[in-house]
Amino acid sequence: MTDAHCALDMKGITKTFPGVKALSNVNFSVKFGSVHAVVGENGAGKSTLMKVLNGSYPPTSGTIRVGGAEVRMRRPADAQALGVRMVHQEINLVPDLSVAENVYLGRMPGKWTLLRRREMVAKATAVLEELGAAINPRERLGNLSISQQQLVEIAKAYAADPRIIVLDEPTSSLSEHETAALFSILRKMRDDGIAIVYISHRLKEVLQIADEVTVLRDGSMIETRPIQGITAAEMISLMVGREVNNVFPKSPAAIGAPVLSVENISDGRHFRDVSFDVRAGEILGLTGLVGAGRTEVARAIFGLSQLTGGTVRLGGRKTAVRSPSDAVKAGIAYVPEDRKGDGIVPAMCVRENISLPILRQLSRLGRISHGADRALAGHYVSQFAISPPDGERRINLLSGGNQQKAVIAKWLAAKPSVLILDEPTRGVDVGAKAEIHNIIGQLVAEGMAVLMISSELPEVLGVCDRVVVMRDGHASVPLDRKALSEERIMALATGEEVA
Amino acid sequence: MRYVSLALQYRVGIILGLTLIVSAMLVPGYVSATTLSLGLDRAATIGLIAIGLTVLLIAGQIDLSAGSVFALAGIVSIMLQPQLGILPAAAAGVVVGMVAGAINGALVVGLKVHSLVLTLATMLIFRSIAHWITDSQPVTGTDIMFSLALAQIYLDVFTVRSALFVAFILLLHFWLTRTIPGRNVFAVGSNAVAAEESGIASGRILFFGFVFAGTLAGLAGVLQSLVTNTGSPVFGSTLIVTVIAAVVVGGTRIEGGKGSALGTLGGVLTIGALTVAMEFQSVPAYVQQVVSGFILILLVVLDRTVNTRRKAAADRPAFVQGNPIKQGGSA
Amino acid sequence: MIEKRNLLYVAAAAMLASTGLAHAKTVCYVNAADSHAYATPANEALQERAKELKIEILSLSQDFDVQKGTEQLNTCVARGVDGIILWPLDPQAYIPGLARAQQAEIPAILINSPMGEEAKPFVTSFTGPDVYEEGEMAADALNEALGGEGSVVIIAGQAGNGTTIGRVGGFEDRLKEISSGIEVLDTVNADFDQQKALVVSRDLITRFGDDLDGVYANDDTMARGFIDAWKEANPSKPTPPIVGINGQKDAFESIRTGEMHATIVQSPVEDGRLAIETMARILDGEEVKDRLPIPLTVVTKENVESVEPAF
Amino acid sequence: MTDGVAGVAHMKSGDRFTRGSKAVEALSKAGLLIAILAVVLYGSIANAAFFSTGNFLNVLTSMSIVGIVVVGMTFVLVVGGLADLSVPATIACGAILSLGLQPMIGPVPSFVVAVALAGAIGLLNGMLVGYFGVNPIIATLGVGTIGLGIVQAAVGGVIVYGTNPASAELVKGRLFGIPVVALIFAAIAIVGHFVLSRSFWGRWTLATGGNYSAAEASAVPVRAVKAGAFVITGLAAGISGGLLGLTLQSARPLVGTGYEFSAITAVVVGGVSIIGGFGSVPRAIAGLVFVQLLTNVMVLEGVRTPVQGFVLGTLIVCAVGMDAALRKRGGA
Repeated sequence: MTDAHCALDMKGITKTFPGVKALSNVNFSVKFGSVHAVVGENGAGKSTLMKVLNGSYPPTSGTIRVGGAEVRMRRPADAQALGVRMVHQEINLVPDLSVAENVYLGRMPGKWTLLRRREMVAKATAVLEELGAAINPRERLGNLSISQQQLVEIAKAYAADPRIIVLDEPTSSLSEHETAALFSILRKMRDDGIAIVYISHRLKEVLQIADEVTVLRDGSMIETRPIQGITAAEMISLMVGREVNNVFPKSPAAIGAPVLSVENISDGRHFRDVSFDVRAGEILGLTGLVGAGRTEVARAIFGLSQLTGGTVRLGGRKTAVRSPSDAVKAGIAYVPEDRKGDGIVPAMCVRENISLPILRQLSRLGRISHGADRALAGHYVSQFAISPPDGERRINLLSGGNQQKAVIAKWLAAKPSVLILDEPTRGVDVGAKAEIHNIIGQLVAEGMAVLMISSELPEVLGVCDRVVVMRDGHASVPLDRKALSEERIMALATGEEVA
Repeated sequence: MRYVSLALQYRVGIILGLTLIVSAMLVPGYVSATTLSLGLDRAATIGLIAIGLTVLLIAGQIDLSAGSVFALAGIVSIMLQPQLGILPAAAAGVVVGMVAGAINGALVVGLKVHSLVLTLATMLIFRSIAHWITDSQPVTGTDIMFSLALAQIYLDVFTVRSALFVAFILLLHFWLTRTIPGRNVFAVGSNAVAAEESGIASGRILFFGFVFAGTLAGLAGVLQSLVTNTGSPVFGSTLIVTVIAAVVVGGTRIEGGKGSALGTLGGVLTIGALTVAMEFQSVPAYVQQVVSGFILILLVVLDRTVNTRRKAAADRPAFVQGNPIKQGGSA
Repeated sequence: MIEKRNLLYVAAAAMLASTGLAHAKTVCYVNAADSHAYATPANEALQERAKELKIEILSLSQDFDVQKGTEQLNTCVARGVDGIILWPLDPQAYIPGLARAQQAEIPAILINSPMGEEAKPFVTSFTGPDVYEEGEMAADALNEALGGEGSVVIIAGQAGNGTTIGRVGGFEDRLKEISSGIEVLDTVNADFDQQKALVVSRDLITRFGDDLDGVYANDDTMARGFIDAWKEANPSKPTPPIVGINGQKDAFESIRTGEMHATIVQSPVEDGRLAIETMARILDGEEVKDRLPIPLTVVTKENVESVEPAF
Repeated sequence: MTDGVAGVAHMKSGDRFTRGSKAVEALSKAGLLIAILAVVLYGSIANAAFFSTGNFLNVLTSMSIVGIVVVGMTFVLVVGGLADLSVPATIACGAILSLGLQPMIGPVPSFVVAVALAGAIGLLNGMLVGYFGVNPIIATLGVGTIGLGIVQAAVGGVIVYGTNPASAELVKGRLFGIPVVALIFAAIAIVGHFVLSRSFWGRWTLATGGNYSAAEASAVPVRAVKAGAFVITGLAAGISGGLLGLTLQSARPLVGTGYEFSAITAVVVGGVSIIGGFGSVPRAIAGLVFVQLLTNVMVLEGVRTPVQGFVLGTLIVCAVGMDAALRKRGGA
């Protein structure tokens, strides 16, 4: 590998925080004109490594070479000057500026601080067109949908003529359809000679797009290999340091009577005439493209938004759920999609998070019973093997998977008869994913009805008994898993028939 | 429906227009060049401070200390007159405002603390200094004739102050909409992290935002002191509430990211027009308070309604606004 | 209820303004504040007398904000009134506004507080008590009570306020003038506020203890605050001689019981009346003197029964 | 993505990490106590009058009125409501009505009505902030202006005097040598502390301030909780105003001026986060005690009023600066 081909060469990178060694002696290099995937469990150091590369965290020790020359990056601006661009997993744009201004954020064209708006809009139009995104560059960014915003984020990185582009879970809010479009863009960029660093939990995507793959574990680099000749199973075992055989355990449970039935529900905006029922002991999958209205259905059932039509029945009785407290009383629980945003109260400890929905039951005359509070947390910490097993620890000090377990525990404490899980395993590492699937399996075995929203088709097919596919705010009838394949679901989700 | 949302968007203009029309009909002597020029002169003090505060609010910050800076800068510009002469002393006063703004900015950016608390503290500090250096007595300038000249009305409409205010507001409008730093202020106020990661030095922008706000508060204070030939430690003690109200009535969002110079102009003029109209009718001060408080709340609630409506539109799935991806294969 | 009354108020004012303009003269009254123990009765007296004199009053309240007042003078000029009565809160700041009024040939007089020498050419007269003189009278009263020596504290009004400056300045200058042996231990600001006076008095009593021979408060409200603090700290001990200003009812009560030594009656009613009467004479084309004082009376136990309280 | 760092933290040297932040937390808690002790020590050495029962009772009485507001304001800051700037209006409402209604309905009902109306102003704030999503600064500023205007209009802009000296004596009196006002303050502080730290409402308040959407998705009635903090402050300020009116036996519309800033100062110096989600009543009261003792020492030492303001302002800067620095260290 000569320097000329080597876009990025990081040697002996170590990054310590007070009391923590986040990266130790990592070597990592990427060639121009290739896609290099980085995989690893949560907390393996991927994000830290990318922040070093992005200039957000100056490394404690080690050298970085970009295009052969040794560089020092202390701020994101330094990295950008070197042609390193980052596409974040969370959308990190300015909602109050226009699309064009976002695409050129931090480097708007102009002279003497005077903005050349027309030039900027023209250039942004060209870039967006090249990416195949039909977005008006004059539109206020905040008015776009999430997936459109994700495309603007990618356009922003692309418009900067980067030499190296880093994508952190770029497909997390894209549907399979849009993911495919993104991949064709990435291939084009690669062919233009750009070095692409691709971070993802979705190993299938990695196999599809990457030329090389680097596995990180516990802050150290485990291995870099060409993509040919590596399998998903091998990657997983490198990531977790052990073999994981059954990723999607499906424990059979006796299926009983319908617990939750919705009939022709609409919210007047995102979905219309949606009907399905979830039976005791059953996992009903709800899938479809992002924006098809899945999360909105869940939020409306849980009372976070209002229904404009249709009926919701619980155990056969018609129920009006106007707020989350109504939902809790009715026996519905909801584990939201955005864990950090909607799931946890970061400044509170695990115990306080778990007891939040049922505080009133734990209270007498307004006073929280300390003993009951502790007992509840202790119970779930041990049942779900939340690590570290300490209910008094602040929840944001836990790993993503353990946070998610605590969020699920929070809802089980409310003893619901229906559990709605919205993307329960997104952003969770492989080991924790299996544990979460195990927990769900136990719950249905005990007779709970589970409605699970997921975009990951192998997961949907592996875990769910029946599947509802949504498209454009409409839902299909529940389909039996045995009659489904990934191709069939995609066909229903996109409305395109498979050849 | 479209008219409703259009009306909501230009609500400041509509309220201003309504105020003017109703006042013109009910208040005798309201429509005249004198009223206009004097009303404008009155609005200028609030307006100059509002210009600085508009930038700060857009950047997501607030400055409660402006009233104290107003007093302090005025005092310095008067106290230094015997040593420096009137104009250099005035310049020194503006510099004091600038320095005060720099102190605010450095502390907010350096300590990373909420500007509400920080400027509450510096409000106390600057006010204390004003009392300290004057021994709590008003100080008098050397030349009353200069004050009288400064208060003259030119071209039948403008005083030096109101001309400066109008000029600055137009400059601000241009700066906020047509320059790169101006747009970056919006970026920082709307999403500071994104701005920072895009290479915008948000700390520097905030710092200069405070310096700018301090300078303008200083300028307003110096002009006030020159016009009245007095520097007083009690000047401007209730000013900031009116200024915040004017800026917010003008549609600038207090959480940052949204606002405009012309909106602020509208807000300042609305409050000015309303005050003059009510004073012309000798409406008791407490009734005036109720009216201005009510308008403030009304406009902010309207603003929330507009935003909720917009947000609802943004929540719409991609397909409603047209398929975002033209090409690309399916599974 | 309240809303309704205000609506009526506005409507009435509008009607008066539109119909009455032709006959009646309009006088702009820039007062210190709408709601204040002294200012409110003064305002009311002025308004009432104006009605009798068939003068319409355009009443603007500064709310103790000098800057607001300087701007309100502009409103008066713009409104094209026939005369201006100004309650100055600062010795200087209003001069440009008054000059503007003079340019527009609107006569202006001052009520209650004086302004500096430079303001003289711009005002026709100054009616009302002399706050400086009040300070002097208070000094005399306290000097007499203490027999010419002892240590006192001054509980002053708002720092920087014209009344405070006059009342404190007059007091201190007079003590020097008569070469009294009274020593001023400290001057603290309590902003004409009873609660603030109560708090600072507690600290003063703790701090000076038995060294405290007398108290001069810039008004009776603050004197009340001191008395309350004293009673808290020394329930059995009699209060030291306290001199206040304004002549409020409860101050009279305190003088009767011996809690207070003296107050200086300054009648807000006379203050307000004199101002509008003077303005009426000016509007009729009469010459008036440039200084028209209202009587000030020192009230002690001797004459407390024979003098009417101010308010 | 702090996730990664935190994850590693617990895998490798998690204990050291938390111990670090615990030490920081302890320091930030103890810091205030040390500061209070330092002031007491300095005061005792510098001024003979300082360390006496009489003086401490003075300080206690003086801080009680604002202290009651501090208890309410703590809820507003913790719930993420920034600040309640309508306090001067609610205090005036409490003071004026509790005196003004006495001739009509007697002292006790007047007090109750006054506090209830102050609570209603708080409710209006709460509705605007909690249910309409109006920025608290603007909402409370606007409502405060309107409220004060109406209160002024109601009494025609004059001063209201008390007509029932017995009620004044009761409030100004002492029980077991402790001023009654201080006892009322202590009772309110204890109730406030209990509600915030031990009751479900308090936990809800902390959760709403810590992460609004997560609390909402956890079936916490976030809007009501947010509104509730303003109602609590309204009630507290109403009580405070009523007591103030009874002590002074007179009430002006501007009687409450400055109390909002004093209360915010105390809460912030006590280390309660202005961003919400963190804080307690004892902390806020420790901040209040510190500020009051410092002011007391300064007055006893004859420090001039402007200098006092300067010191107080500098103190706030130091307090928030230190809080921010400690928090950064703590990695939270």
